[in-house]
Amino acid sequence: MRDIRLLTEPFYPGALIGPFTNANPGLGGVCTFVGEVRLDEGVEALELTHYEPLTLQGMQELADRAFARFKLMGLLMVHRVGQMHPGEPIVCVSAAARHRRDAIDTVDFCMDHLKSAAWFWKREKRADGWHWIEPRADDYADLARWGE
Amino acid sequence: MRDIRLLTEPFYPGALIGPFTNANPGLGGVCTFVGEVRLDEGVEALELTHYEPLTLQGMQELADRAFARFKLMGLLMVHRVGQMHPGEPIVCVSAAARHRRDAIDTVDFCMDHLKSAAWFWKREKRADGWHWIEPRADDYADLARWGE
Amino acid sequence: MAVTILFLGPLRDLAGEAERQVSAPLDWAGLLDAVGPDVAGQLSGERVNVACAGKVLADKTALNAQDGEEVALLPPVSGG
Amino acid sequence: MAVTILFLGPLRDLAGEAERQVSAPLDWAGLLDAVGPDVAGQLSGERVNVACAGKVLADKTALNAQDGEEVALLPPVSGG
Repeated sequence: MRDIRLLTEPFYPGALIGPFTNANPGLGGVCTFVGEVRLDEGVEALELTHYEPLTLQGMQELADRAFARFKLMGLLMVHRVGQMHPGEPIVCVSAAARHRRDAIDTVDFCMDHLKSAAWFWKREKRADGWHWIEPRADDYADLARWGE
Repeated sequence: MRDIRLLTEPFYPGALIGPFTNANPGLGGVCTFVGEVRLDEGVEALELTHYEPLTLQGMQELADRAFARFKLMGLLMVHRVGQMHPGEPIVCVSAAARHRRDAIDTVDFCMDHLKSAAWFWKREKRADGWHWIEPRADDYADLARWGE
Repeated sequence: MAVTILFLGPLRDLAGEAERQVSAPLDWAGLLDAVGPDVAGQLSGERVNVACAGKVLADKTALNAQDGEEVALLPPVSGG
Repeated sequence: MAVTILFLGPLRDLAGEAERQVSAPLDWAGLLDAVGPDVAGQLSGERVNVACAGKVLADKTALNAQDGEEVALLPPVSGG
């Protein structure tokens, strides 16, 4: 079961995970990561833009690689675009597998790629206006772990 | 926010995660792992026993170590005991942090320890009766990764 | 009063019972004696721990259980 | 008809506009010319990718955009 989406409106991860889990009967474990707009001092809003012809297709290709690399039963990958406020979910990745290692590693793998190797651009609004955000050095180091 | 529980009755992880997430305002990410009784051919039921004076206290100590090792905001760790059937949740670990690496690694760390270094004993019922289950070699290898 | 020996997990099957009362005090030699040869064999291995009065013993051979205390025999665990 | 150049992410601020129409065909030299020195400077770096007609170019200097095609300038990304 594969469910890859780009959303332009707020979403509630809990409403996705129940049906996703039920759609993968026989599983041994489900790992889920939900990223939210962090409450950072002075940050009023976050905006994610994308490039429509590439972004969703890139997420599908990322899912292909996850299925090729791990023993997966199902993968849910949902990413917001548009303007968001602290506390709002940005991204939700959920992986169902027979064994926990595959479920956890898949989420780790997909998040590292969504963070610094998917077609999104992020900026945050502070009192003095909008500022573009690049991945941190840690994010690139995390990505490099997968030896691709 | 720390919520560590041993449960003797079935539970619904979705009902725990929403309140847990809300109890950690300002977070950047929440990682959750839910382990269920896997549908394995011939397995009719699973039973987990524990030793009351040690088990919950051991989970609290595991939580202490997770808080000492990772930059965590909150940790939820819920483990079933008693008799369960395929599809029923056994364990739910959820970690809230400012950064995803801490949330994901905490779940990984706690699951490895719950699997092969916590005071639980697992057996499964097949047509020919009950069989005790020991951790797989992979489980011990996973545990060794933390270099403790 | 006495010492209660608890057989956890697979040791319960090996012992054929969940617990046994023996007279206090109970030391390591007394424990090996009390549990029968099958369980004693397991107990001598590194992978079986012993708790006394709710604490896992760092050195199980130093067991010294008093009246009313519980001695739990803890085989290799498996959770999650 | 023409080629549309799209400025994504921070390149939009640098260009001062979201897109620009230029006459077809458009090659690498023509692109550098068309986007102005600031964006051209960024574009020459390794970290900026170029997509043409919905495909990321393996070698952006081989750009050859035809009438009606869209050329997207893709700076370093940041999601999640």
